[in-house]
Amino acid sequence: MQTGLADIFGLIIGFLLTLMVLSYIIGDNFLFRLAMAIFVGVASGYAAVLVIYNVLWYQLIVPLLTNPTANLALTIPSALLGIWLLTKGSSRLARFGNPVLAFLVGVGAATAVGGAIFGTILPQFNASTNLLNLQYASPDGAGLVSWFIKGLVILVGTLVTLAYFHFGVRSQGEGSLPQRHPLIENFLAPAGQAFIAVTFGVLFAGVYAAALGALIDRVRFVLDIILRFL
Amino acid sequence: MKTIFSLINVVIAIAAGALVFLGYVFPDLLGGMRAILLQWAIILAAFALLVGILNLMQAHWRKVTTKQPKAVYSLVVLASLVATLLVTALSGPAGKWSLWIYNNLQVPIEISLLAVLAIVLAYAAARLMRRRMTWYTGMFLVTVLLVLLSTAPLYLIGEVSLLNSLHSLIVDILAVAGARGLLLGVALGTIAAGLRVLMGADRPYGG
Amino acid sequence: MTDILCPVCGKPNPPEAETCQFCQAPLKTSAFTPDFDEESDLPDWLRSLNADQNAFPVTSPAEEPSNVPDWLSSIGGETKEKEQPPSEAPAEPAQEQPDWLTDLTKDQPVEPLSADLPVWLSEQAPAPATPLSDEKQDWTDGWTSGEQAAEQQAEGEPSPSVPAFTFDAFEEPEKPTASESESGDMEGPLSTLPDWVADVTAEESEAEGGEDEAALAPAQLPSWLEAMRPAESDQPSTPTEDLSGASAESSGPLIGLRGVLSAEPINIRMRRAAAYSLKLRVTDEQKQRVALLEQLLADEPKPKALPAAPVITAQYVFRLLIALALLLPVIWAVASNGRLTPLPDASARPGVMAMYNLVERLPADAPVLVAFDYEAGYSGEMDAAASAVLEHLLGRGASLALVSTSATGPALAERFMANLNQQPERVNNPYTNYANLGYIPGGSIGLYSLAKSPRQSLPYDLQGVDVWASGPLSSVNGIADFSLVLVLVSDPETARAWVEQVGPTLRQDGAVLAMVASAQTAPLVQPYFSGNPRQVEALISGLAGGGAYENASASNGPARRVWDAYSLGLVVSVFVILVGTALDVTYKALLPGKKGK
Amino acid sequence: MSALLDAYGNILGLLLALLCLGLIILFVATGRNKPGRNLREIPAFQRFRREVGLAVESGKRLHISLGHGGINEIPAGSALVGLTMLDRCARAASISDRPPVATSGDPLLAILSQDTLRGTYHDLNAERLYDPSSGRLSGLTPLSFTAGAIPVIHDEQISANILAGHFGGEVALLTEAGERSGSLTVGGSDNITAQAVLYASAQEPLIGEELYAGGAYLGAGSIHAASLRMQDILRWLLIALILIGALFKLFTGGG
Repeated sequence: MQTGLADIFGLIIGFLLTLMVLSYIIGDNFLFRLAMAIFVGVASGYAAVLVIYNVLWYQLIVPLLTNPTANLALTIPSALLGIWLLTKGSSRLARFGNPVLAFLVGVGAATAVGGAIFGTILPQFNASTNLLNLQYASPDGAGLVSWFIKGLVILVGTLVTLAYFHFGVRSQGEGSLPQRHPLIENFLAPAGQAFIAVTFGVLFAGVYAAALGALIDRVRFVLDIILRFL
Repeated sequence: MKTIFSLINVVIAIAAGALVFLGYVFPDLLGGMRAILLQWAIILAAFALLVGILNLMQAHWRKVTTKQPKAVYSLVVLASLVATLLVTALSGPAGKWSLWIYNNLQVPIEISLLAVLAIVLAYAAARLMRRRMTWYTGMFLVTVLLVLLSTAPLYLIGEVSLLNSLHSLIVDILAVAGARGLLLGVALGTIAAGLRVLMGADRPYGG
Repeated sequence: MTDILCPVCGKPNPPEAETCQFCQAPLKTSAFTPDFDEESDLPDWLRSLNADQNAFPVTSPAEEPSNVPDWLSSIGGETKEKEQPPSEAPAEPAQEQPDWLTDLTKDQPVEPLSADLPVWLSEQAPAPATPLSDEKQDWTDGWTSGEQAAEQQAEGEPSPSVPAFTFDAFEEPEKPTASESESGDMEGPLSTLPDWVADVTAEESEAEGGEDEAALAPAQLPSWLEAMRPAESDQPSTPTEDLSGASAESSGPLIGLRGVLSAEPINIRMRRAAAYSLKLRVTDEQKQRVALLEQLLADEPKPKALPAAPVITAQYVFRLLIALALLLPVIWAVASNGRLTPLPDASARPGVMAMYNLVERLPADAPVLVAFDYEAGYSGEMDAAASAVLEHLLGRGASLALVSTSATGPALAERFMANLNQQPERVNNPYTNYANLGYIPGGSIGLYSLAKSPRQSLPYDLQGVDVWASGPLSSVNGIADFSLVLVLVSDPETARAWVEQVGPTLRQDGAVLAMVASAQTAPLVQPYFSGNPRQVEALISGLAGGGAYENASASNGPARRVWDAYSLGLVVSVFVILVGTALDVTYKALLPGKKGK
Repeated sequence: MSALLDAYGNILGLLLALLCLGLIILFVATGRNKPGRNLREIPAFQRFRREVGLAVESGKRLHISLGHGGINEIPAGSALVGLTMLDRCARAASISDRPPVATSGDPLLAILSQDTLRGTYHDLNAERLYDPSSGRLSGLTPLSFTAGAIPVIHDEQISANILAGHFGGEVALLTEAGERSGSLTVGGSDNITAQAVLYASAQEPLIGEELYAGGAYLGAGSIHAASLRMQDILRWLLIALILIGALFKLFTGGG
């Protein structure tokens, strides 16, 4: 019974919190702020315990306690660097933690560059060059023309979108304002901007559909609770 | 004296970055070193989380002690944070009471925030033409309406094949082209930002 | 022992010297020797300090006692100027400034600080701020030159050269009464002066005294000193009295003088020191003016309160209308719980059919890795989208391993499984053939290590049990040993990380990566499904995909329960956005004067 | 071609990185890139610079949100650009009655934002004005970070919000709070879903890679302008190679 009670109590709290958050639609108010404060505390607390449990406990402390000699290259240096990083917790000692931060920023920058090159540029380059690759046309040749047009449109769309962002400008002759090359300014950029507008429209509709799913879920939850307790 | 320390920080950042990047390029030779450095980074990120939690609590505690306006909310943040830390630490991440807090406090609030997002997005779309009336915002709006209509069968009417073919034309062709161009552009920007750090030009770490 | 000051040139000489080592003037004129030897009881560090002070009486302006009369502080004033640090070398010229900044700074002329300050303050006004000298000062020039000036104001304390704004500066130095000056005793305002002042005045009085002692043998002055001797006209014309027999003064500033006027030192000294009240004589009007000035100074750093924005605006009403127009139909559709709208056709969605066939082909008790990589906020949509697939997997007897790259993912997975077990057919026979392996930290880096070695990356489950030793996962060594890797994802970056970090390893060994993506992520995962080669073997997009899968697997899941509300909601949204745009543009057109905000 | 990429992809990646590095160094060395002089005008940055001046004069505050992307993950690039823009904002608005405030959703990013602000005030000889709570961690999950940033926008007399970092679709809640409190919102992200939402809801959206040009447009030094020139060169190189590659595979049947 005791668990049943906790579940019912939980449902009531969830119901109240849902209404408190939805009240933001009417305007910024005390109830919404209270719900946000509870949410920031709960979410941060839960995420903190999860990370401490899964990372610090399982990947650092347990290996150190159970088998200190194994994996020395991982446990000892990261423990020392970690304790060193804790100096960032006090504004007086913060300066001493800069070397560890420099290490993390260096690793982050390399991960970003590596991810961009090996995770985006090379795969997208390969996929773009395969758009007109007959190997990937349908084996029975049906719809070859539509496949080709589709590939061509995607190829052109990709290139004009990329061209739109050109930053450099140069004065195009005596006394004229610095501008991008006429080919870019008058043809590629407008076409690129059109593709971008359509792409953003699709992505925006996707976010909206996901949010609508959440709205319907909350409406159903509130009605269920009302019907259940009435 | 200060310049020596900043020089050391810059050297550390460049050395660590170069080793990790070369680990991508020569996985056989430096893959192991890259994995270790990345593992250090994961564990250090966890230590940073401890500092982050301390930072969060300090900021809200200072608001309470200095009696700034609306400090009551900071008090609620601190209370809910400490309570969650205690309950989750004692009963474990998958413990009954941890899941109770998660399912009955965090999940309802997060879903409700996304529900509010639906109203906010509809309002933003309705005001877009007033804020920026151009051909492109017009195309954007038409695309949004067409994709929403073709996401699911129409109410009472059901599937409309014209809408489905429009949906696949827009989503499978035009959006894929635009998305690929955007991703390539973002990748170029990311490379530039990362290289500036690896060259020691940008030094956000107090170098 | 204290050096003896030469009565003629004032330079210090060793105590045992008879004549001055600089100007050979006789030293032993029975000079003043202090009643007690102050030095003996001073600590060493103070003695060394004291000796220095006597020799080079330097008083930094800041320590100057505030009750010093003006004539003395003006001397101090000069020393202050001398001590004024030389203004820094002009910094290198600022880098060329972008156009937009010069327009920005052109509108704010920087008035010279000292334009209308009182004279005594303007002399002390800080030198104009020098711009930053490093290579980054460009569009912020306008700000930095203002900054340093403002910084000094913001500091509140006057720059060192500006004397502290104290009332003493206005005080009239009290003129010593006639008797005190004659008595030469130090009872008057100079009585509280530090020793070095006493030495200065002693030198002067000796110089004056010099004339009375004409009887002293004239010193053979060197020619250069003779040239400096004041002209004859300065010599007092009246004959001086012969005081060689009179007794010399033994203390105070007139030490060494003979025949000081007849007052008796002892009974003068006995009288109680006159109390000089430091009470200010300030009129009421001055008090008000000072209070006003203090109020101004106190208000300057405090940020000004800003006017509160009005609550009810046209935007507010417009927002409420849109909210009502959206919420009412959805509430009605959910409350009516109708089944008026058919679920989407799975055959029209290749990704859904591919997923269905994949699950159908799985062997019994196949190990399946399920990643819960969506935020709790999306669980309203993702529960409906993924329930049908997982129901199908459970129906096929698959054994699930649950992971997540999001910190709250493991809890989300537990919640999802609890909801599955609340279905009518499982209330009495809950499904427990799964292991929750918890959270993979480090985002894409964590996925890279998971792809390399799942066992090392996730050694224990959430209960701390080593699930790899026994049970359904004992046959899994590498990630490719899973029959299916199913990722439930709401963020495009996370989906891309799975494709790039885990995909290659799976493809090498013929394993399969499939995704259930939120509607916001599906357009960006679509290319991985429809591209060549196919990097994602099957894809379900949002709630619509979930509905199509329920249609294919003929199951009555959460998608079906909300399907009417969802499709009505989409249609109403289109209507609301269209009408809203028309109303908003018309409203703006009708009010041309008002700037559209 | 695909086999070529699979076999030598790593080397090609290294060459690409070295090429980018070389181009940046070349453009910095030759100095032909006067900051802010030969770049196309981006309305968002233009309006943002004006808003900074208005914020200082009206005694309001700037809010820079750095998103919730981790510094040691792929979104690190946008986080680094966000920190550069934070430095520029802090320099420009350091004499305001209310100095700028930075919110972020990642602990490392919060520490870096505090270090950036401290370094900026140190450069301006105004280390006393630095307040540690101006670099805040507002929440540890994407939505709790957003929930923690909304009260900052409503309560702290914000005149302009700069969203520069990794966001999700929930970024619209921040632009909504900005609109309700009457403050300008300039926003960009590396996540194109968030860009789509910002395109509709922010007054001045930064689309595509415009976010990464923030350093150059706010005068963060000649190396940022040199980076943009490198990006332009790489852009056309990629366009040419994709065209050549596609035609090559079309005529050689996949090669």
